Amino acid sequence: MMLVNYIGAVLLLATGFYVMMTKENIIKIVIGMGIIDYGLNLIIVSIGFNEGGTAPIFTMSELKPGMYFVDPVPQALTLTSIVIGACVTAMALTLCIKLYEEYGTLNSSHIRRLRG
Amino acid sequence: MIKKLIDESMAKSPWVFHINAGSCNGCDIELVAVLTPRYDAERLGFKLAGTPRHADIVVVSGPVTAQSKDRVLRTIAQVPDPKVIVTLGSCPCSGNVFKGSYSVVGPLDKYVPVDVSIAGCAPKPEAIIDGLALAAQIIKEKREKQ
Amino acid sequence: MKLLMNLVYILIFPGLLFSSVFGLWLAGIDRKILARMQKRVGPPVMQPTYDFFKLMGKETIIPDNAARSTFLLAPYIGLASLIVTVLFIPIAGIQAFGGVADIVVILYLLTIPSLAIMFGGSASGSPFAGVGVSRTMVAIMSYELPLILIMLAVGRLAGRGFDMGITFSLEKIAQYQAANGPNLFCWSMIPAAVAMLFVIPCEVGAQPFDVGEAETEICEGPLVEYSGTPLAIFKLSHAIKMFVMTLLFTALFLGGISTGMLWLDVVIVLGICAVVTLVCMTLAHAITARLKVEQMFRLFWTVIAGLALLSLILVWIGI
Amino acid sequence: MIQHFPILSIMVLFLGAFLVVLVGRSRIARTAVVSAAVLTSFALMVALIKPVMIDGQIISYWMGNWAPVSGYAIGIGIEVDALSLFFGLLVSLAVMLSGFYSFKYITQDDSPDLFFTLYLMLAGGVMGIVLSGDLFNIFVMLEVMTFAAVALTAFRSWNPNAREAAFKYLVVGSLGSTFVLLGTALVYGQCHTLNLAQISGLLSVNGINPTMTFAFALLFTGFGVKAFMTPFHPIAADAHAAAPSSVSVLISGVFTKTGVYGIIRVSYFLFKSMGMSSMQTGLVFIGCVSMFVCVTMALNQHDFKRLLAFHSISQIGYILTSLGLCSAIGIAGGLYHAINHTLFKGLLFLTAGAVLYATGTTKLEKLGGLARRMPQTAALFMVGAFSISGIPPFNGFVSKWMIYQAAYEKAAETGSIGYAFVTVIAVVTSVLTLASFVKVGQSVFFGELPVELENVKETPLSMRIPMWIMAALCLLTGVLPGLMQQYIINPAVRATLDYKGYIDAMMGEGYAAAHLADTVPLAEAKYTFAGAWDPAFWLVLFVIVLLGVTVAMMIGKSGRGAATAIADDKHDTFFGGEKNTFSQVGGGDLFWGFKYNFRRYLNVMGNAHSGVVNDYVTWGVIDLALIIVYCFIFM
Repeated sequence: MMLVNYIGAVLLLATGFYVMMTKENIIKIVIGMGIIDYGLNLIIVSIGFNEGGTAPIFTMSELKPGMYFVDPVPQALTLTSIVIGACVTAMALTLCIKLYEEYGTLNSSHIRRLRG
Repeated sequence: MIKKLIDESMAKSPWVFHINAGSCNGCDIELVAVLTPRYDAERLGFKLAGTPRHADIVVVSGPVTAQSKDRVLRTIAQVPDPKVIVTLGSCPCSGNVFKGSYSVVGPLDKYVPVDVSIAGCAPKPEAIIDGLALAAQIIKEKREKQ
Repeated sequence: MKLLMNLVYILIFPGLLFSSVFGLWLAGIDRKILARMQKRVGPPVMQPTYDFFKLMGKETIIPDNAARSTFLLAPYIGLASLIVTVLFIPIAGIQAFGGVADIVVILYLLTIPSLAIMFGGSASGSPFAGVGVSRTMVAIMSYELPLILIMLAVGRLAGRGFDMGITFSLEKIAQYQAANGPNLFCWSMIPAAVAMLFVIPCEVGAQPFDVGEAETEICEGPLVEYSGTPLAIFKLSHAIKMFVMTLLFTALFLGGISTGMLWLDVVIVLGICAVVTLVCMTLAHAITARLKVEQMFRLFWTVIAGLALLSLILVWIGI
Repeated sequence: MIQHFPILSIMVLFLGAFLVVLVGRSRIARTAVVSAAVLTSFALMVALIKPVMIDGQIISYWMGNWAPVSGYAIGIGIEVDALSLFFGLLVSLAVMLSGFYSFKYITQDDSPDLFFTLYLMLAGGVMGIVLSGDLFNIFVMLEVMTFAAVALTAFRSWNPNAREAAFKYLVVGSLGSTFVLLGTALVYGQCHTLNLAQISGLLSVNGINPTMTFAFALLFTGFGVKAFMTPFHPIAADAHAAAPSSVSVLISGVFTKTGVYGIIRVSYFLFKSMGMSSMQTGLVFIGCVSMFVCVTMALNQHDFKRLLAFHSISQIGYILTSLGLCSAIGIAGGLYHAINHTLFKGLLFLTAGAVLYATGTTKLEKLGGLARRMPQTAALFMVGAFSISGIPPFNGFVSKWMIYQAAYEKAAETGSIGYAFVTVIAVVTSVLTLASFVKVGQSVFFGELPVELENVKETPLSMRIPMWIMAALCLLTGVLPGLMQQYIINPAVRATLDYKGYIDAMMGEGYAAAHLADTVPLAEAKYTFAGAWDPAFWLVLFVIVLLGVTVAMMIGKSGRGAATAIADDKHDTFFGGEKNTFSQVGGGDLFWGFKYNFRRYLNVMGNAHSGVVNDYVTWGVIDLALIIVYCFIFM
């Protein structure tokens, strides 16, 4: 069950890296960055998941050894990571628009004034 | 004491900067010959300097041509005091066979005071050494007068 | 008393006065013997001294597009750092400021005179000086690689004699040589010594490695606009540099010679300095022409660095 | 009371960031808010020197008072030991000086209020990283910092390169953040905690399994991206050159230090992998490659700030190398170099900013002779250049010398000649560094003044004061290495090598003893110098000799040959007799003899820095793959 999640996450990561390495359209590069984020989020959520666990809503005094629930921390991490991912995408797209205005192209092999 | 040392050294270490003001190269070759093992002017401390800033003696050869006049004068001006100006060969002191040519504006002493003139076309190396030794004495006198 | 002693060290022996006099004398015999090799009479041995005093009496011209303070200050800084270097190198067991000497310190102190020439020349605003600065810097890049390899090899050889395994201290190197005989008589040190003989003229800026101050090509490079006292100091620095470099050679490879009499030891060290000058500067000057700058760089990073590296490897495997 | 200082010094920066948006329209309010924020932050850090550095106290603080329950950390911890404080001091000092510089400098741009918001966000993010005791918190702060840095890189809308640089920076930077997050997730999966102290304890109990090796490689590479270690250096060069200079100071002096800090924490503290000789070799190798590649790239540059950017990474290479040596003197040298790098590189970037402010360009070909118009800036540049090239008595010399000695001692200790070559590479890099600063000096500050720059004026006083402070610190840290070591460096070195106190302070007394019982210490936190070096003594000696020489020379002068500079034929530059025409030798024309011999290498490297963002990502991924493979083979 969880294996599928991990395999999926690794596939997503690999796809993301592949897109970032090979696609010349900078919008596609941003999409690649997004895909990597999704893969990461999937991994983190899967790490915290316990099959059959209950929702982790307790006060300190109700906690007893042997209780079986889903780890809440990775979910919090995922939320943070999603927010950050959204910010990255927004910022990258802003820069893409500005780059398009300036260079008139979205092709990364033409946006290379800074080299050598 | 240091002043005396400096004054004494003035005559012993004259560095020469050579300017070709349209010469036929005859005198230039003779000047170089002076530094060869046979005549060896270095035993008197002579040395060819690479730039007028280091020089004490400016040796000018050739009738001063219209093209070269400004350059010669500017280079002479750039030599730090005390300095001695020596003309090498007949051209810079009289114009020699080029006198009256449309392109010759010499002789040199129309523009700057010349201290030593070594005549001859071209002068013998012995004469050049003699002239330079004289120039070295003059530079010492100039320093003492200063 | 100690203060007085230190002042004597700084100003008289082996500091300012002694190194100036001996450096000028070294430059004088260099010129004299060069002349004799070319069958000339040659200038008197005092000639560099005359040159120095003559330049002191000349006018100092500052070009109007020079950066004044750098232009005037550079020569003094270069000379001062050379004198400080002399104080750190042991001469026949006399080390003015022992314990402070360290080959890395000396390596860096030795670049300061060249830096002074470069920044001074660069501040003069002349394009000839610009080319000269570029070439002087390439010369520094060239010799620095072999020099550090040589120093590491010597440091390893001497350090193995003590329990640290390595040493960077010239004092320790001198002690090691006093105990075990000069390093030059150790097989593994011979390539390094040969490499050092090439490094010396390059550091000093003598033929065939005088690319930076080639007077026939670029009008003495960085020195082109200097005249009067600053030029005199540069000429003096040049002479002292010959002394410092040969002294460094002596300290690294021929130290620890002891006859029991201090004055004799000093004379022997100075004699060695003169011989080293003869071999690596006068002889080289007489028989070679100036190398092109890229040839020089290639020579130093291949052949000479190779020699020094050979020495380091030999020391490392313990021969 | 004192345990609130770290969190306050972070929060005051963030608070300032939000306040600036509200009141930043007015210049006075803006200046007041920003000064207050950076000064408070710095003061709080300085106040911690006594308890942490000298008394050896370790400050731990649980956010919202969520103390550990039955040996498990649940809250977010802030923890300050000597190492964290060391970096915190560095950060707050650079932020303060560069902030003061910005007040005037940024008036050339529009919307300075937004600039300071981002500036304080960047500063707060960096402070958050170095003071945090929580792995995920570090990641969040890393992102805050990266975004602020990217936005600041793109801030100069009139700079045509700014947006391109920012985009590349964002792409490659987020790659690094991805690595860190993935590593964090894997560590969490193994240890079920995010607290650094507890992870360190649990990892040494559980041992390193393949997942953890993988996580180590990811975290290492992720922090390596933040330190711009070699395959990631092109983006650093782009970003530094495009960002405003005061931001370049932060990116090079502060931002990269978080990467160094992260690498120290990961490899010394969390995974304790530095004890393995293979890991040492790996880090030293990376450091040497960074050092050499970047310095040769710098020699080829035509832009002042881009050149400085490459040097910045070259100096990071020194720091990584010396950290990789894993001996006490090596770490001491590395940390010392970290301070020095912040100071001299900050100074150099600020002088570059001053040149840009005064002339409007940083292209080496268009500048020249500025020393006559901006004498103070030229003097400051020379201090920075001498410091970075390690000319005594400035600070670069002390740290470089410690690094040489550390590398060579390591060679003697391990009997491997390879470490001797590390010393050689370090020395050669130092010379090449000197060369490229001679090039900058010749092309920007000396030589001839172009006609267009005749009317250039010296920068305003408010910009010069921070530069003079940095220059003074460059000299002070160079002249007083003894004091620096005693109060700043040695506590940090001890904290790096002996982390048990850190774990105990966080997790309660006895936790470290229980978990780290059988851990061998990495190295002994003691070191001696092979030689002796007393810069203050040397300086005094130098001054005496200089005075002596000057006096001796003055005697002979006796009033004649007065030094004069007038514009006439006599005082014109010698030009073979011709009238002086403008002919500046500089920029790319210098060091032909070197470039000719290295032409193939330089061509290859020039083409490799292709400027295509895909290439840089590919390099990054390949580098990650190599590090993973290396870790799996040798760890």
